[in-house]
Amino acid sequence: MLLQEVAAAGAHPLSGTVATWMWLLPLLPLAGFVLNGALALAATYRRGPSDPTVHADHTHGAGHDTGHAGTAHPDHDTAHHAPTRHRYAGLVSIIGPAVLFAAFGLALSIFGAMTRVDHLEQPFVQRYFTWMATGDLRIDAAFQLDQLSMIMVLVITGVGALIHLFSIGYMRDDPGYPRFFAYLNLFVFFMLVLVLGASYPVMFIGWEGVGLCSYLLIGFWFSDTANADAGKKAFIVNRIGDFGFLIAMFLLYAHIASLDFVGISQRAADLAPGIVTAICLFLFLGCAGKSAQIPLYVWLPDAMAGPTPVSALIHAATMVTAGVYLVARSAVLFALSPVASLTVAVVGALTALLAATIGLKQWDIKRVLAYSTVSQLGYMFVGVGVGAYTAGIFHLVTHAFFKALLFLGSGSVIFAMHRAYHATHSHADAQDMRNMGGLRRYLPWTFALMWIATLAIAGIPLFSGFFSKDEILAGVFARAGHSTLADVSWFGIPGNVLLYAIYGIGLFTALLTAIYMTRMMLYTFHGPNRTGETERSHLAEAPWVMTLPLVVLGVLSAIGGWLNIPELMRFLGPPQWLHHWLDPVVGAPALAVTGGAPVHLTHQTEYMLIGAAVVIAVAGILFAVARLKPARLVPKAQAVPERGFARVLANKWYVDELYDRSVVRPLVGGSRRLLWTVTDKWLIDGLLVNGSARLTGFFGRIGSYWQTGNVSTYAWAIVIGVLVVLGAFTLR
Amino acid sequence: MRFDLARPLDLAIALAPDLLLMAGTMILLLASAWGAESPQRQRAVGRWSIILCVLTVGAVIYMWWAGHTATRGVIAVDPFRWATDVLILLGAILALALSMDYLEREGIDVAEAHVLILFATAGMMLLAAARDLMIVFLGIELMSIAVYVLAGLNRRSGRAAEAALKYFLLGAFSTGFLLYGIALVFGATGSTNIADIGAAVLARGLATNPMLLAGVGLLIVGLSFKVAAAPFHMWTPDVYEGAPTPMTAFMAAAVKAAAFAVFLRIWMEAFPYLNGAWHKPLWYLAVFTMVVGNVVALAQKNIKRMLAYSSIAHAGYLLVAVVVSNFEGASAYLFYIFAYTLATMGAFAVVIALSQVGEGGHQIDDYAGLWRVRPGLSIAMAVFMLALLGFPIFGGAGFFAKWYVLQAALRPPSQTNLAIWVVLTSVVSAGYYLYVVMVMFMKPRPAEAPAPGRVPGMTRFVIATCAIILLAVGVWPRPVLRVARQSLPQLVHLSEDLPRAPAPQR
Amino acid sequence: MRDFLGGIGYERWVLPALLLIPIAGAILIYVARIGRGRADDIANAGSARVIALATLTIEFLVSAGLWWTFDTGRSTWQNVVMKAWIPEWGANFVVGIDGIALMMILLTTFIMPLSVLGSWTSIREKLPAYYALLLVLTTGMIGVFISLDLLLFYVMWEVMLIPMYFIIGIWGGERRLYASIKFFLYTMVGSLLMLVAILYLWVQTWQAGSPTFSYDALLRSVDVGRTAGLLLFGAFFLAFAVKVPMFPFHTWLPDAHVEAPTAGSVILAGIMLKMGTYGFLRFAMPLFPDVAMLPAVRTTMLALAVIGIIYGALVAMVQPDFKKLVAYSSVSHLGFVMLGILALTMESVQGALMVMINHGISTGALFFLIGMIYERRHSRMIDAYGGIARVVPLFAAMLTIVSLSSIGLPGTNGFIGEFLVLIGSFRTQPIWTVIAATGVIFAAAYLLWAIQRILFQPVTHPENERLTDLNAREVVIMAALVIPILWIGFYPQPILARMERSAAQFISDVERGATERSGSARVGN
Amino acid sequence: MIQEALFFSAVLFIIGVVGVLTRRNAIIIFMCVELMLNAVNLSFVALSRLYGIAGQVFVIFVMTVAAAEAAVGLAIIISIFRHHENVDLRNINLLRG
Repeated sequence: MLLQEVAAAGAHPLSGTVATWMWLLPLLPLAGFVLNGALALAATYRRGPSDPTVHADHTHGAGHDTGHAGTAHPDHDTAHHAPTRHRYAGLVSIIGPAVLFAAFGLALSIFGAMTRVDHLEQPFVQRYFTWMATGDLRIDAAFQLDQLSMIMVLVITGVGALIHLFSIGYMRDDPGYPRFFAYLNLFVFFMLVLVLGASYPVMFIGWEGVGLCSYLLIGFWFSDTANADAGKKAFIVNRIGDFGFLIAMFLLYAHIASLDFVGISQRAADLAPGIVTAICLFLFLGCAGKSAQIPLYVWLPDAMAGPTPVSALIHAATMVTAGVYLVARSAVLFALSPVASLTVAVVGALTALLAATIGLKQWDIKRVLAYSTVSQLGYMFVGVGVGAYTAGIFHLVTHAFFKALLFLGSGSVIFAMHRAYHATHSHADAQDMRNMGGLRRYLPWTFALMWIATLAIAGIPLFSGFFSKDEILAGVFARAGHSTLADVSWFGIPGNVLLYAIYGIGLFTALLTAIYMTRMMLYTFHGPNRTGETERSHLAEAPWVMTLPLVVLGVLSAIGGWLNIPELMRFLGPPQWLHHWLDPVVGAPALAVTGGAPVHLTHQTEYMLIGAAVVIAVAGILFAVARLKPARLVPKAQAVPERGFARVLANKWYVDELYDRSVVRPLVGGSRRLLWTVTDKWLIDGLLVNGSARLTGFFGRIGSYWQTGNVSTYAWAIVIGVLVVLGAFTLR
Repeated sequence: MRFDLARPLDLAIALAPDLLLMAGTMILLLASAWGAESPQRQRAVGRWSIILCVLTVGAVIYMWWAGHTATRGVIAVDPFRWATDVLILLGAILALALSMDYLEREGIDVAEAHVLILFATAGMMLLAAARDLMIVFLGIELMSIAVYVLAGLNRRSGRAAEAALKYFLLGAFSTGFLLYGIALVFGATGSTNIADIGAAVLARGLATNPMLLAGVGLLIVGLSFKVAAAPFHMWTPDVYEGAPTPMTAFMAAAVKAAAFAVFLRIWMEAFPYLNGAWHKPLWYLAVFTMVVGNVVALAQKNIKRMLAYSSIAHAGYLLVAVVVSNFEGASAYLFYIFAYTLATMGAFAVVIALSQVGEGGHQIDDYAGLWRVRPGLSIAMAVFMLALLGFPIFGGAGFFAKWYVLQAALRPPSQTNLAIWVVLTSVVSAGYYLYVVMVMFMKPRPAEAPAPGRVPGMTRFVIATCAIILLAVGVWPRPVLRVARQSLPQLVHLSEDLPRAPAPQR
Repeated sequence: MRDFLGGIGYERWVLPALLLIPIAGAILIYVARIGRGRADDIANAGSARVIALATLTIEFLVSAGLWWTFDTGRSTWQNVVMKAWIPEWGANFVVGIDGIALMMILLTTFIMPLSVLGSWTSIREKLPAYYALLLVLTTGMIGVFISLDLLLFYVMWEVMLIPMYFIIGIWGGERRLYASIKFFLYTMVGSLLMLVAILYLWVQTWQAGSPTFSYDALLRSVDVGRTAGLLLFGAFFLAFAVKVPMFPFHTWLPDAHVEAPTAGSVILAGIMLKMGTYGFLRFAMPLFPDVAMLPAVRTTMLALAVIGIIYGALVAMVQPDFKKLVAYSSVSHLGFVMLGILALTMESVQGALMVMINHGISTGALFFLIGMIYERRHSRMIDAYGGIARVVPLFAAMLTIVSLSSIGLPGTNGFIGEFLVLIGSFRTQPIWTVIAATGVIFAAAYLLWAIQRILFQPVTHPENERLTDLNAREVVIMAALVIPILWIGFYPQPILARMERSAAQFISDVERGATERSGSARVGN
Repeated sequence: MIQEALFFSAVLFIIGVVGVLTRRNAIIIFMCVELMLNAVNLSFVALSRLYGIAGQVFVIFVMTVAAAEAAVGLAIIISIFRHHENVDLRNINLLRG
């Protein structure tokens, strides 16, 4: 049954080509996980005694994998201690990245095959076996390859391979080295299953799988309570999102009895508007959980407790963008419900704004980048929310490049800082910008490449960020004038007013982005060095294995924009390549949103929009350069705590504390006091169960008390008995 | 063949097994009184008594097999009687076996104990055969007087004497009521023969005659005392605790069997047509007995008192069979008594095996951790406890016994609420039955607790046979069930000649 | 394989054999003990363990044959064996299986040998009695699943009680006396009421001419009118609700679990809790469909099930004792099963059956793991541990995998069951399903918080440094449980195919019965 | 005539019962029980005028049984006396609870 189905899909143009090997894409990282995992366990597992109870008290079980470096820094990733490399480090550092590069190579060849086929209308679906089939539910384990999933596969395997390369250097002396690569490979496997899944349940496997891997990787150094807590928080918040995803699936199944994308796109039209909106809103709840949007974004900043490559791969490039991919994949549904799309756009915009404001006042370099990621994700959701799916995906791709670069850059900075502090045994925070400053003299490569990324993210022309962010803003502006979204009203606010407001917020956030990115660059690389006299000599550029991926990413974030050059700038190269590439997948729904005809802006308005964006970007950078005086900064130890509005921002608008007091504490306290103690112990157990036992016991004691032992009592009992019996006769 | 009870020869043949037993008992009485008291004599008399009982059982089974019937007369000749006789003799044999060992261990070289047991058994067989209130009175008195003495057998212990006194005084007192009941019934119907009474009640429509109802009421009181039903039960715990344990076992098993046989026979033959007038009091009596028996048993710390209350509770369950008072009730009674006798006898046998000389060691907590020292005994005790609780398979026939009573109760006219009472009180009974099992199996054996002595031969035999039969019937109840279903009291069919009761002269 | 088994008349003798093999094993244990003197601790009563393991492995192999010979096409009972037991009352020894019973038997015979292996070193005194009780318990449990005669079912239902009562009572923890008597009385109250209900039904057949206890005859003939039906259904409901355990009747479970030895908790959670839901599937609802389908009755049961899910999860979150936490999580999981059964759609009933199987495996594995660390550290308190992932990595890996299966992560067996239950129930009971789905979040919360406090976080207690990792025996147990966790998660189709027809039969019985009996408009969603 | 006899025997019976309830001495109680029995004998004799000889036969039975009972009863009371020096029922309550 397995193989005939694969062969049957003969009709598709891609069926003969290398695309038929697409199941190998996820299988390679899975193999990597199994191998690395085996190596990790083989190194640390020592078989216990046959009779553990007798053996319990007097043997010494010393596991190798001490899980954490010697110096007990609470929440910073101090990568290494005495440079003892893990026994299998060499083998693992070959398997890990090799598996990824192989997958990337396969992806490229499949991409090549896809481009050779001229117009690919139908997605290439391979069914392997029936996963679940009961009643009229039938879910197959099937993969679907189309233009959208191809782009995602390329990003995942490409950026993933680079990050694996980077991790070889970054995690070199960590005792959990094979375990790290095992989890990283497992993550890539689940991410590929997510993007290649042909139906929502198969996608859900990937969806929760990546949640699991982010849990394992955030809490990688689990001997610190903070890291373990961050991991748990991430998983549970993701799980809340998954709850939404599940409900959406149930709604879909209840109303159109099919869960695979092909089936849904055919039958989506006959769904009632209310149902479609409900489905889309629940789907978006899932996205909010996974891609850290309001209100479920709180886990991403804490996720920085994981090693930096993890932050780069999972919490910047791939996993967090799964939400955007989900909305793009369900474009058919979102196009049918303008209200839901508007909600996505509004939440995206608000998240972007909120995260940007918090980003202004963060001192930990990774937290700045984390909030910047949340903010950029907000942008992508604005893009896919308003129906500009291509723009959203485009920003996703470019963001993957420059955000990965920024994170890896900050990784090499932290690596250098930690090496310096380690040399002088100081316990200063290797991630706090106040301890850095003037690093451009010591880390020239990282300095230059991070400036490229900063310019890209700020939206300076010709860099990738400019093209993708501008496309989103232009998309919003265009749809404000003429689209189904504009006509509908969202909680009383008419659509077009809302869209213009979103455009305004988008611009202002772009300004904030430019400011806090420049602020980060200034405090880290410019001005006097604050690391400390003795440590300064130890600051040096990271080894080439870490800097090479930076260079590649630098190039990509510079020329990333080339992917989808706007009409206006035809002179730069083939215009709208990504737009035409994604047209078969998201073209129809995009048109549906803009009322049948593709929206187009007059040249004047386009120039005006581009002009505004450029002005904003440049103004932001100049404002930061003018206002911020890196020279006046002092190392973290002597830093004075902020006051007023700055403190509110530094404490993340106290959102974590709000959640804790309003949800977590009442839930835990309530269930301990109210549910367990009161209902379980007193009410059911105490009152009913033991109560009835004590009652019968009490009556028993009364009975035995009346058994006085003297004959006359007994005689009286008999006489009373006689009277009762005779009495019973008379009154019948 | 059909006995015409008017002719003395036929009557004698009809009473053959009873006469055989009584004759044998007389001989044994002389034998035991002849020589000096000694343990060997006591054991010899004991052995002979058992042989006599076995012979009687043989005679009963022969009469049963022959399928004799009889005309209306003083005694009944029907399978119900033979079945009850077998049960009573089973109880007697087990009691004799237990008492042989017990008397030897306690140093009471009273051979007459066995003779008294035989006398009591004779009385009970008479009761089982009784079809005339006069014979009922005779049987009860013969049985009771023998058992009064048995209760006080151990001259050295004050408690035994007290038990005997209480049993005697209250026994005589209740016999007074029973007798007065018989007199009133005689007064109302003009005859003491159960069948005639029944016919008279029907013929002359005496259902609402106050004198008859008062008589029936007093009859219920008299029999309830013997059966230890609730308001009249207060003597049971004291007498059971005071009396020597084998005698207690005999009282709990055989006495109850005989008393209920009479209860059933009277109510099925004499008073079926009182359109349920007696139904209500018996119903309340049954429920009150079950509740008092089970609930007070929870508070008991002495194993013999606990088993006493447990026997009261079982009297309650049997009363349910009486309340139902149809053929199902009779067969349910037979099966129930069979299982109950085995379980109670077995339980008391274990109590004997575990108690020290001089009636010591009867506190349930003395059995703590017994399983670790005496696994065989504790498993047997667990089986008996679960049988009394009515647990399937592990409790063996006990389950089917209670099941049969429940089934009889639920038959139309169904007494569903009575069935619910049986079930709820059974749950309460789990409280004390399982306490014994828990103490034995789950509590640690205290270091200083004395290891119980070797279990004498006969007691070990009694425990083993009771447990094995119980478990066997529990898995394969068909043979006993078939016997119970077929041996029904042969009721006088109204087609027979009507009584010649003389019209009352003014 | 199928024709080989057919050749040796496998259908005729397999079910009685499954009942008798454990009994033979128990007898063999005591026969081997004759003349071996009094002391029966590990040193010289080791043979009892070996005999028990051998017997139960044979039992598993014999029952494994059922997997192939089971004909998914037929909806009637298979492997039926009938012998007269008490003809006077119309009670016969009738045994047979359908899809549901098949899977339950396989679960039982699969878990029992593992539980013997699990208590290899933890049970140190009175070994012959312990293993004999385990074997008798197996007979009782399998008897419940295969009996098609109500009297036989009731007898087996009660027989199952005594061995577990002794196992908890003798080899249990400190408060074992209280826990065992509570467990016994709780179940006994329910089952005795069921006894009266069965008898009432029996009397109906007696009046209608031929008294019988046979399940099929009762299925067709039971028509007792509304009020009597309500009372009878109430009796059955109480008996099974105590066993499930549904919300208000669950307080025996945490005590019984905490105090039972490892194997006891595994069997209690793995198999005995399924008796309750099996009872609903087999007896309570098909016999009284019109009562079960009454809107008021159905809503109350749904409410109790969903409360059970949320209540179980929330209270599990705050438990200091890891075993109690897993016990309350069982209440939550079984709530899902009840939701699945009551929703009466094909997917939800199949899902309920899957959750019954998966819960058996994953919770069984959890209890094994707790038993393993308890053997080493003699403490069940979560705070007594911390950071042991570094010291015992394989144990940590196993605990993580099993917890994920218990949370219901896709790719593990837990997800299959919960997903099918929720997607199936959504079609008929959307509101209840959404509330129940929040249970999925709490499940993640309480289990992850627990394993975090045990595995991760810094090592605070010095004793934890000296913990030893799993030995060969323990690895075998965990492997035997982790493989089905991944296998069912990856490819559940063969199991679903086998249960398909029985689930359909159950739904049609209940719905058809409800419409016929009540005569009113079509009852249902 | 019958009514008066029955009424008289009922009175006697009640006197016997009251005697048993109120008195303390074992022998006195036993005598009251005997009184009850004789009351019933009286009613039997009265009734035999109505239903013929059966009643009187019954009285003979009752008397013999009462005699046997008396013998045994007094023996028991003597054994109690040996243990307690008196037969006052108030302090015979070793067995209770």
